[in-house]
Amino acid sequence: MSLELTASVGDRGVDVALEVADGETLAVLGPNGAGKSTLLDVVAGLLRPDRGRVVLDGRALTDVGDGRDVMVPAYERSVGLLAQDPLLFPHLDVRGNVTFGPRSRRTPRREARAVADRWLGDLELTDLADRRPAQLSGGQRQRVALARALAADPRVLLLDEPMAALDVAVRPALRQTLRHVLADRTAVVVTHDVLDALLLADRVVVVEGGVVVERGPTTEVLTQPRSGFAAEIAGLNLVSGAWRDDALETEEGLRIVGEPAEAAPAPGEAAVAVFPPSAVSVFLTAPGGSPRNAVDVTITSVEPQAGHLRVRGGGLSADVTPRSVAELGLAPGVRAVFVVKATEVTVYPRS
Amino acid sequence: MSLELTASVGDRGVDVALEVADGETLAVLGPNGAGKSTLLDVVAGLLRPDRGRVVLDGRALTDVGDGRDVMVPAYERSVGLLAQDPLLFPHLDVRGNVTFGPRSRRTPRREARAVADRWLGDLELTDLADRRPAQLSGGQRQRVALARALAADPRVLLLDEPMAALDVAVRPALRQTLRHVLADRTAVVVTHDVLDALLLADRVVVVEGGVVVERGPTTEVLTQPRSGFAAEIAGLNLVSGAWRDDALETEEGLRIVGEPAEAAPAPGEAAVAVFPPSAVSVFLTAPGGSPRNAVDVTITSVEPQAGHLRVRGGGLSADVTPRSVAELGLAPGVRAVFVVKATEVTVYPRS
Amino acid sequence: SGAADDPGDVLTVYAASSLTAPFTELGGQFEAEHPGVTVRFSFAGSSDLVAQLQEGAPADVFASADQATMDKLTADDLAASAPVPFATNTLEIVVPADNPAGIRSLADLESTEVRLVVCAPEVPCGAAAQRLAERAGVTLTPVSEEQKVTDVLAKVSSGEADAGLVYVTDVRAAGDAVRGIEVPEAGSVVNVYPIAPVTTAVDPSLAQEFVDLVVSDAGQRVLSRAGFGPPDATSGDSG
Amino acid sequence: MSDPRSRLGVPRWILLPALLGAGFVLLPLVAIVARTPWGRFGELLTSQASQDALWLSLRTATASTLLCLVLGVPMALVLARSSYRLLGVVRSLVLLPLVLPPVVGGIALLYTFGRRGLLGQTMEVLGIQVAFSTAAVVLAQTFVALPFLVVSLEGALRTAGERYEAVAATLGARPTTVLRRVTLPLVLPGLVSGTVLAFARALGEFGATITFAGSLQGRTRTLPLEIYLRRETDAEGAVALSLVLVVVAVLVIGVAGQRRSAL
Amino acid sequence: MSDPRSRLGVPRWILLPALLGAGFVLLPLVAIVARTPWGRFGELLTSQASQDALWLSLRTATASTLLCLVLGVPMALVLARSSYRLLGVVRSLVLLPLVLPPVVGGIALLYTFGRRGLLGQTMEVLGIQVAFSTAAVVLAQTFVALPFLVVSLEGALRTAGERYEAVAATLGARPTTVLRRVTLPLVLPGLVSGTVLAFARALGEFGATITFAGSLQGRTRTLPLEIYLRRETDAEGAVALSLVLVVVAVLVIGVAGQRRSAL
Ligand SMILES: Nc1ncnc2c1ncn2[C@@H]1O[C@H](COP(=O)(O)OP(=O)(O)OP(=O)(O)O)[C@@H](O)[C@H]1O
Ligand SMILES: Nc1ncnc2c1ncn2[C@@H]1O[C@H](COP(=O)(O)OP(=O)(O)OP(=O)(O)O)[C@@H](O)[C@H]1O
Ligand SMILES: [Mg+2]
Ligand SMILES: [Mg+2]
Repeated sequence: MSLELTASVGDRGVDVALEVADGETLAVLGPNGAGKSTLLDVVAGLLRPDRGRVVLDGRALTDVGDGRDVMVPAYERSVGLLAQDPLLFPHLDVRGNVTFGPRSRRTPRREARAVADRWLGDLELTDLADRRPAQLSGGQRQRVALARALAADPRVLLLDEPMAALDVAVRPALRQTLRHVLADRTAVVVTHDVLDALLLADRVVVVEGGVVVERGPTTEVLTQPRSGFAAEIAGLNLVSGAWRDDALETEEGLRIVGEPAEAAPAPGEAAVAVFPPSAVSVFLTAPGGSPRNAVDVTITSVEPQAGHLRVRGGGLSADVTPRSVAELGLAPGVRAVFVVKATEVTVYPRS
Repeated sequence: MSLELTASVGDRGVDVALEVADGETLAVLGPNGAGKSTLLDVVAGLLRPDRGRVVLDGRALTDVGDGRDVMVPAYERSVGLLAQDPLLFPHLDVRGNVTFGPRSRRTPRREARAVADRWLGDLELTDLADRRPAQLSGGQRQRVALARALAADPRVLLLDEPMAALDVAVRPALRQTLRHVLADRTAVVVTHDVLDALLLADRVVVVEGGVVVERGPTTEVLTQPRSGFAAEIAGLNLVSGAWRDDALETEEGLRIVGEPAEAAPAPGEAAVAVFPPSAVSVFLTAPGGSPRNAVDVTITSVEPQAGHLRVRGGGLSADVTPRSVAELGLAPGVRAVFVVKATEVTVYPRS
Repeated sequence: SGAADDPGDVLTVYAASSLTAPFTELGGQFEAEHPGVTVRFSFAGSSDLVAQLQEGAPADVFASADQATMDKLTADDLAASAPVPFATNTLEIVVPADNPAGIRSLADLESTEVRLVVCAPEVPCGAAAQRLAERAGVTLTPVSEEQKVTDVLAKVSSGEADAGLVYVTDVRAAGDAVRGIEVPEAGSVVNVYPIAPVTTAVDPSLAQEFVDLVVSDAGQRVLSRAGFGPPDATSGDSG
Repeated sequence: MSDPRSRLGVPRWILLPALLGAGFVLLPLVAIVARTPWGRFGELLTSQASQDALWLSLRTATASTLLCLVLGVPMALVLARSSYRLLGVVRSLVLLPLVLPPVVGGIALLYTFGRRGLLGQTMEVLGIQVAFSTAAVVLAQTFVALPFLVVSLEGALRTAGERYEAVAATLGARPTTVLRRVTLPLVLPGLVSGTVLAFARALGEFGATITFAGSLQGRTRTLPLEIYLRRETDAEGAVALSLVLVVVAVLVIGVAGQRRSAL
Repeated sequence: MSDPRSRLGVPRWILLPALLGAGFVLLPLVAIVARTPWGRFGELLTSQASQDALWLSLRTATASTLLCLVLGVPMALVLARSSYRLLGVVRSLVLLPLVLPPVVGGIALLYTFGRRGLLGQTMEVLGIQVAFSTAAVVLAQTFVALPFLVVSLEGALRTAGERYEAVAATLGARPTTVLRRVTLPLVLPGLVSGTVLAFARALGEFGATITFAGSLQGRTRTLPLEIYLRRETDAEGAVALSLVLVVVAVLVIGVAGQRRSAL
């Protein structure tokens, strides 16, 4: 399922174009009111753009403007939408809500129930299966809405801030579940959280003021953000490699020690080590001491950032104070050691 | 306005007791379904507990169970509630929603409008004043709900995840606004974000499974969490002092260099420097290099944590790998240097 | 109500609805003869009217479509003087203008092919129809037993029914949509209309004057034009 | 710009019964219009009797609709928002005028407010005589129309729920303010529906009126009574006159519909 | 355990008009009950004529309520969920039977389905004869009751909004499924209200029935017709008989109310 979208919605000041390859997950980042939800509504068929096309695997689902007038109804698109507002059906209990999707696609009752119960289990909702939505907490409600959207098993999945109301304790587990769900599914995930983008998405677009201001592979956008919003939330160091002997080993043989985010990757599995530039200390010679990672680099640039300077070298960034730059004489061409503590580095498996 | 609450709600498995001193802000942390919203509903008078009391400045607003039956209606409590679901009045435009509170308290029309416009301005909603709620994005809606709750100017303010739907870019500004609002108001803030707790609250309670599992001053709970949930989200280093010469100076003369979170504190203003234990490197002797903060400490304890060891000394914690501990021979009594980069330290004013 | 209306100038007449046309005309005459007096009518089914009078309706004169209803008034001592018969009415066959079933006599109504509607035996015109059928020795199998003459007329004039049994005056009032067929036996079944002033009359003498007008020659002329027979045409068993 | 939100619409097959229903209601109207003696329409309309009746009908139907609102909105609120056991019974009883044949309703009113009625004597002492006055017409119309307002408003209130009312209370709004500024605006479509029903029912009311109020021109003879009376002498004219009633109704409902879809 | 959510309740002053309204509706009922000749009640109830009429009334009112549901629910949906300009006009027209005096409605039906009516000839050719049959009673009742269902359901549909329907569509539910599993359950209170109104109106229907269907015992003479007829000879008996109608209504509305508050 490859997805292609161009849409302009005049009264919301939205005019976007993007595409998602087959099996790819696209993260959409952007400030409030940027047009993220609008974009999903257009894809889901809930909103008719003034002009625009939604093409799924070559089939035009929406094609309006300039005399064209194709609008495949939402229920025929097989595009699932988890909206920002859970909107659970108030007259059905939790299980009834989750069974709704499969039942609507004529899945036999018993089978639909099995599907629902599996999702309820995965999202730790089994105990709540007989409750009415009015008897749930905010976070529980959001998880039920997610279960409902997933149980419908759409060909394209649109998730609008799937974890906004969730507590920090359940997020890692849920992220894990979503990784599995999204693994080989065409999907668009709206999020305010870089970590979600990093872990769930192959590519990222950043929407600001209704237009796409930045797009590209997740790692690229997050390491070298060009738009204001992305810069504000991203700018991470990412080192890709394989997991060997309890460390990440790059193709060049560099080893980065860090803490696996969730389950440790299997030996040899592709993984990525993530740490913020602020976690990187710069020395002229290796200092010893507790930090486990020391990378020899030649400095390539020193750029001012809000409140500090960003020093780049060897594909990595370090944020340091101007005073340090002065004291150490950091400048392009200078050889230095970037030091990062292992506890500052998170390692994620990359499927 | 001092607030006292004890409540048990049987069918939600909630049984809590807490108090908030006059002018104090209390943060409530806890996982989904813990009972946080339930607690606020009881205080606001929307929920009648099976047994419990809500006492505001000595006056019982709720007092039920064991034959007692006091239930002051919600509208007479002067307790404002920003619920998890914005629930903006769909038939009123944004300004109408925000004016609702003042108008209900018989504020003259012109004055109510002025109040509303001020809040709309503070929350950057002025451009949206004439929109209907259905024409707003999720984040905009939440901001309007906040403006509406604040404009009502209640004596006690209850905020249920006031920033859940907000993008990371507007959060700092909003946090700033809330700091002013909550400065000398009795308030309870439910949040999933430690930073909110740290910046907005004087004290914290952690609720898990319907009961209070931990309570205390914010800094204490966040630096030395005892409950599982608090440990998961907190465990920060906090250094209190005053802002002098672009650094935080403690009473003992220790200077910590860091980046002010928002506006820099005024010279001499009380402030707190915050950094996670993972950002602290341990050396046996000061290493030189870019990191600007080096604190001489005598190690007091080394405790295992998930995936690493937490080394404490001089009131600070450092998370390091077991291998580093072994290599450096870190043990209680050993003298060491805790090193933290200035860019890892955030400094917040403490009012 | 009451005082504000300057009641001396208003005469309120409660009359059976079949009297609408002639009484409205008589009212005009009465007003002409009594300058300053306004005659107001309340037309409804006789039994409705009597029920209202019993509950204190402010009427001066009551004209009923049958004796039995008038008896209820006298039984409650609401009639100021003995009721006077002032008109009679007899039955006629009514058919649509084009008479699709080709009805010519009562006997033709016996055919089950003919869709006949009559009044229900409980109401005066129905009771009369029943007696008429008995007198003529025919058995009627109506498709509907209506509550009011107007309902019978509506069915016939719309062509829904092939024939009906109603009063002469009703056929006259219905105009061109229907045709009346006289029934020779009708003379033996006559309905008498009585009139009486009501005890609650504001101005009993004015009420009596209206009754007098109705029974006067002038009044009789108006009634006769509407198809009513003279009160003394009583024969047979209608008393 | 028109609303770009795409209409989800309704299942297409539903148009069939909907059109059938519309046809079932509209055809008889067409049939009436087709048979109306338009030549006499003007004369009918301008006759003193018709004008008196029309004017009286409009006045009384408006008055009784207002009375229905004053009494019915509170009743619907109490029924929808309180939770006493007894309310079930009260609800059933209050709705009884719905099924009572209107004439029996009129009799019941006579038994209550008439001279020999439950309250009649008391009222007579006070010098109030309701029956057979224009006030009686209003009472009769209110009696039959009230349950329509109550039932449909109660349905709307239950559908709307109470969540916004709770929010309003936490903002310091007293129940009266909540009612005026939240509850009623939220159920406006239902309130308009209910008011239209009540007005229509009052405007078309016949049986209870003729029984309780009588039929005096200019005083208690409303348009339906006039139509009924005219039918005795002039069936076609009666039908034509009823078209006047229909036109009035179209205007009222049309205007109400406008207001409602403007929301 | 009882629902611990505290009732916000309604403004207290609202109880005054609510009680006044309830009193206004209930007093006449009390008055009727007080005057009922209870001694004769049994005899009245068991007479063949009454039983025929009651049974016929129940059958026809049920049938026409079903017909109202079949035609009216689609009509309400189309009116509430579509946005064509023309709908405003259609809405007004469809609601006209509300104000048409029932007798005129009956005449309109005669003009349409009668032998010489618009459709009459066609139907006669097809061998269908409606007039004077029980079917005619059902048609007459449906004609007058249908708008009640449509209006109150449309109000409820507008109050409920379309958000849940959009969610259902993104879950793959076709419009028919959405209708059955989302829309109708959500407006159930309004649907129940509308059905109660329609049933009540059908049960009490008199004018259109007698005009269109006539009045023959066991075939077209429903309870209201029987009551009117009996009134000619036995006013007290008629009132007593109308209490039977009231009891039937109490049962129906009571049961419906139970169902509704069980939600
Ligand atoms: N129905 C509507 N009519 C007109 N404008 C609307 C409507 N809904 C949203 N908007 C506006 O369109 C813009 C985009 O809204 P959208 O909901 O897509 O934002 P978003 O990116 O999802 O923001 P958030 O992160 O706050 O959810 C906003 O400025 C919003 O105010
Ligand atoms: N109306 C209700 N009836 C019964 N149980 C309820 C009701 N509302 C909530 N609950 C249950 O009570 C518990 C506490 O709910 P509450 O809403 O207070 O949680 P919370 O701490 O606010 O969670 P969250 O962070 O997800 O908003 C939950 O287990 C929830 O399922
Ligand atoms: Mg959004
Ligand atoms: Mg909550």
